[in-house]
Amino acid sequence: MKSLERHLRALRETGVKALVPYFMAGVTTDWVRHVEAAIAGGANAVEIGVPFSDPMMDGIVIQEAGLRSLANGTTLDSLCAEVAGLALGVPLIAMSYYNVFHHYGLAASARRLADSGIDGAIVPDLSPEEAEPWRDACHSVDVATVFLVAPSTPSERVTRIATMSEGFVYASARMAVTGRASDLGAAPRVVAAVREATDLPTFVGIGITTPEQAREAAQVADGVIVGSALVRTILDGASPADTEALVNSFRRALD
Amino acid sequence: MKSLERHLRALRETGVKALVPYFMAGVTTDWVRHVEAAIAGGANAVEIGVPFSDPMMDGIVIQEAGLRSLANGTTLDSLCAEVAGLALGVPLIAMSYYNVFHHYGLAASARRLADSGIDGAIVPDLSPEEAEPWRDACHSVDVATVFLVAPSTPSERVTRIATMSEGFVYASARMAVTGRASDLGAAPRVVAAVREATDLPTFVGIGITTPEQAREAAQVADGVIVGSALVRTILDGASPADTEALVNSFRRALD
Amino acid sequence: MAEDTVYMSTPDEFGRFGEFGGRFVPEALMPACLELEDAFLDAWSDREFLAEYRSVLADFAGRPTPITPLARLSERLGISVYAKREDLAHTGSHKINNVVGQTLLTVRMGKSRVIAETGAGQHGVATATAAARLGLACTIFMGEVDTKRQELNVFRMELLGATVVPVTSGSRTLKDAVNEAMREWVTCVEDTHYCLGSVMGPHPFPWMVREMQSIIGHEAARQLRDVRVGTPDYVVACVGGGSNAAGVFAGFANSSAQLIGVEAAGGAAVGHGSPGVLHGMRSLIMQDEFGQIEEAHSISAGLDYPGIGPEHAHLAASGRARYVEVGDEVIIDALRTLSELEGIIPALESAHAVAWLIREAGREIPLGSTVLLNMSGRGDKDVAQVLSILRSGS
Amino acid sequence: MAEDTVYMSTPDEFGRFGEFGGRFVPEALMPACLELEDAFLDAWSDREFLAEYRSVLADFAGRPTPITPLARLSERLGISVYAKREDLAHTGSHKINNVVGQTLLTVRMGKSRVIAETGAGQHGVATATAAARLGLACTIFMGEVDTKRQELNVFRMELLGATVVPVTSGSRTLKDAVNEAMREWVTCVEDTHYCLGSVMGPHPFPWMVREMQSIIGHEAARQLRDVRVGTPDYVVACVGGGSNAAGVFAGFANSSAQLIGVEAAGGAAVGHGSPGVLHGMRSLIMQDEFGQIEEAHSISAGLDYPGIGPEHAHLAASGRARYVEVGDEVIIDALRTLSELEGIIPALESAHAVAWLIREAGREIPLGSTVLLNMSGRGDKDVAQVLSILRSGS
Ligand SMILES: Cc1ncc(COP(=O)(O)O)c(C=O)c1O
Ligand SMILES: Cc1ncc(COP(=O)(O)O)c(C=O)c1O
Repeated sequence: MKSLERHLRALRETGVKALVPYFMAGVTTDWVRHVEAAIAGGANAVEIGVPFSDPMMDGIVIQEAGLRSLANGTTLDSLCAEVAGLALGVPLIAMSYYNVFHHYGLAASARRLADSGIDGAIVPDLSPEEAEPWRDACHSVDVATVFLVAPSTPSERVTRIATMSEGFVYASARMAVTGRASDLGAAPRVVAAVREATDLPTFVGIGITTPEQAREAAQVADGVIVGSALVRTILDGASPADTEALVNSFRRALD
Repeated sequence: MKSLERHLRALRETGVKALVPYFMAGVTTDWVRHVEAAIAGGANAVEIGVPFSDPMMDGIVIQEAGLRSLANGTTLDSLCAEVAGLALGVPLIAMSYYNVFHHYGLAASARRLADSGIDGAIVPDLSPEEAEPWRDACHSVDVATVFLVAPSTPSERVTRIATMSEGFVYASARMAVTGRASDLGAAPRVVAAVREATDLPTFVGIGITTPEQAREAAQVADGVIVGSALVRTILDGASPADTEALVNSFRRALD
Repeated sequence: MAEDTVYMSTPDEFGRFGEFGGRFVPEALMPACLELEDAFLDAWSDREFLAEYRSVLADFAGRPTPITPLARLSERLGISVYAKREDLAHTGSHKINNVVGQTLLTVRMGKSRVIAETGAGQHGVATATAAARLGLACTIFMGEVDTKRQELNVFRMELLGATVVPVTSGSRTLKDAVNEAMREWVTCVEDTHYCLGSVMGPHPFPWMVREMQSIIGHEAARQLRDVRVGTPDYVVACVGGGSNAAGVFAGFANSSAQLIGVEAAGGAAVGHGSPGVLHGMRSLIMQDEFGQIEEAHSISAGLDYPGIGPEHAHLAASGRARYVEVGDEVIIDALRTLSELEGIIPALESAHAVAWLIREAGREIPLGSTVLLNMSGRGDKDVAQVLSILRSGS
Repeated sequence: MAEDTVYMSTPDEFGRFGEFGGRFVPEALMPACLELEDAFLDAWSDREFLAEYRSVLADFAGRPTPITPLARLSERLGISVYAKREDLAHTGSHKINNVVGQTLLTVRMGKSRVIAETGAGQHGVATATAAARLGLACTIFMGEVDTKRQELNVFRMELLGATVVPVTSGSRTLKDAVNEAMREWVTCVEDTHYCLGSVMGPHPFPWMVREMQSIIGHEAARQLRDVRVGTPDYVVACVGGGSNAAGVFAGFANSSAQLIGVEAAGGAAVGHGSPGVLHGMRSLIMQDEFGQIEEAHSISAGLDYPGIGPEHAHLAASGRARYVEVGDEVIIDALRTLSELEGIIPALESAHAVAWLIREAGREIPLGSTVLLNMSGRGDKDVAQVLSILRSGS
């Protein structure tokens, strides 16, 4: 069992619903302050976006953040260097597209993540069928490979994915790319399907925009992932204090 | 023998080279004054353009004159009415395209021309092959049907055309539509070919622009036709007096 | 319509179809017309020439063009419509059939240059294309109005190495382009062939062009037999000068099919014309009470012509073919209907034939009828014009 | 190159061609890819489906397209060049072959809508066309830059009833249109098929599209046999994603012909790329030192793509095919040369293949060689762009 999984299982056992905010690395010079602020606001883990030029699974908010980050010169090395020194006390999960790691080298990428204190990776364009080399690379360095289940995933496949996923299972609330939405979508159904297949912690993401939605999602799942809603405010100039307050409003909704 | 032919043969016998200016009927309100002026200046016959919307054999000068004339409301009837009353003392030859007569009716057109004192007609798009109905219509009213010979006409055909033509043979100086030119073109050759076939008076036209050219042409032919050079000055605002002077300059060159 | 009349055979020695046709050109051009007649007669009975003509049509121009059953349009209209796909021929219309033949003839006559008039630009593009292939010099006359509404085709001709001369006389459309081409021809007839683009002009053009286009109808008749449709109840084609119509009619002239030529209301020589002489032929012409030629007005540059080929005038007079008209206002709708239902954007010209079908299915055309529609060309050349009409919100 | 290797056969169960290919898509799309694979396998072995596919290609799309001997170009270059005329296919390029198949498959899968990316607009027009014919709803994603340089094609898609969405992310060209189409597909995969336009993307697209384009090569091989040319020394095609090249190569993969793919210098995935993962496939991709995808830059919208289909990456790695590049600066000249010598205005994409022939005849290509040139599309869509380049006096 990977450290990430141990950590998240332990959290679940305390009865706390996991709040996992997403930040695009390098989007602003003080992006790390936002990560810290989110933790201060009550985040239980943080997803760190590694920018990619062609983010097929992202909506316009995260696309824009990624482009800004690239324009700022962010690379896998640079962002790893920035997080490496921190003692944040919660797990970090990298989120990027496969080509970034593929190009850097799978083993080298996995080691780089691990060395920087990153505990897991979400690679939305890496299907379970293609994931073996990456999982192998991650395995030896204790980086968890998190897979997504989509509303379209048929049940045999849910079982397979749930079995392969490490740390947690990412349950997509809807058939959509990242972005903001006004309801919970298919989350309850997807979570239920995952639960039938595994007792791994299951977090809902894609479109969780308001604390109210987060509360509803947490009624069925073990945690929520909040991305575009936070990234949008940072793009609009939010300070770390703003981020802390916003994350905290989600925290209060979950507790 | 048509009156026109008798007249032109008689003229030749006096040793005078025929000068035949062309005027577009109706191009100005005083166009008839230009005809009279031309006669005063020494014209031996006058060609009268009957305007047609699609003058396939005319260059831009006569096209423009024709359009102006049509815009002024000129019709076959109106121009015939204008010339009918005059006693000009020289033959008049109508020049138009076949559709004008075809539409008016062949017999009616021929009679209308004759009644107005017009002695002949040049219809450049009426080939000898198609001319019988028109010649028939003209015959009974003593209107001569003048045919053209072109530089491209082969010799057997020259013979046929020369034999069919009445009044005179129109020898095209060049392969071109009406307009201005700087030399005599193929005129000597064309005239020589016509002369082999007939002793009908033979006039050179198409591109005769200057008195000097007219003089050269008259060295081989029995007369010259001057069109665009005169029409151009009228379009540019020449008075009847100007026309008289210009025609007279040709006259002097011929004598 | 006598039982034993043979329709669409050879014209008489003067090039007449009944009382229409003939040869009304300046003497300067008569020798060229006579030479052309001889050359055509000779070539058209020369197996080698015919074999080359057919092989260029097949290997270069993409013949045979298919017959497409228009399933969704047929369902919508309650009649069975088959389209003969001249839009798939190289350069985008039936015009290529004719110019392939005429340019081969040009070489055979020892001439090194062609000139042509063009309306929609399709004949100009086709001529420039066939000329390029044979290394012939090429000049195209095009009404200035048409150079603007068919800009794309002007570009194409230029890329093909042709010189495009905008014609500024008269109505600045097709009729004037013919005048200007004729004027030019007078000056260069020695080394230049006038590659006329429709079944019009002086003999032998109306006959020769019809012969060169008759491959449309002969192919279509065979193709309809092959798919067991047999003889259609109607054969429908748009008519500008009338070459695509003559070409498709030729395959059905002596069958039971009703032949329908669709004119643009603003250029309806049969509908609004009377016998006259223009551009070297005696035919039906739109003219005023004084015999001045009227300016045609059509949304489609290729139908913007006040005359019609003499053989059509004769087919109309004899009752063998019927000529109908549709107005500009229904053309865009017809074009969109065909595009959206069948995935075929027709030329504005061809859309006239479609519009007539849409209007008359279940009226003049009994439900259940079988119709062969000649899709004379594709609409690529027209889409900019159509979109600007749609956007200006008509 | 082992003697007994069979080239261009079926990929492995993961959709891999050697070390390239596979399926790298969001989980939301995986079921659709699997369903598509099943549906394709099933359809492609169903005689009735194949018969319908072939009959639509024949009756609607105008297949077979001819092979044209390019006499004057051949003479100029000292090699024998034959063009496979995909420019004569309905909508003006080879793209129709693929969309006819995929739209029939869409109906078979019970879906009612298609989406597609497009670069030059040819695939968008083809998709809109095939969708219209079957009454499928259709949305096309097109980079904003391309909507401008290919305005004519935007108009055409709109007339065909499609919705065109200009894509403003990234370089605003083909790559970004694919991203956007993928993003859209995630939201509507239930009732919508993503009609990918080249031999790229996740399995089964590269294989399926190649199969649907292989008719080009099989026809050409038969046609060259029929005219006794036999196997050409070279088979040359331009490469964007690689579908026209894959299609024509398929007819000669196991022959002695040398296969040459011509990339745009500014979009040369083989020339300047390295293994990477983009748009659902592992292939050769142009990328920077950090694995960020580079923006391609080509005069031709259809080649403005930083990747290449995985099977081509494999053909390059195995040495069976060779990939070369030509720069923007020679394309206009090549287009003009072909237009003026042969009367065929090629698409800017296809002009790349012509440019390579012009450059290499008598150098890499020995004089006297026989060459099959895939004329992937016609240049009508490009002439406005070309003329504005020529007029701005470069
Ligand atoms: C596509 C198309 N159809 C029809 C015509 C009309 O010509 P015709 O009546 O000679 O077929 C044209 C003329 O430009 C054309 O381009
Ligand atoms: C005419 C033409 N040729 C080639 C291409 C490139 O695509 P592919 O490499 O898939 O054939 C395109 C793409 O738009 C095209 O329109």
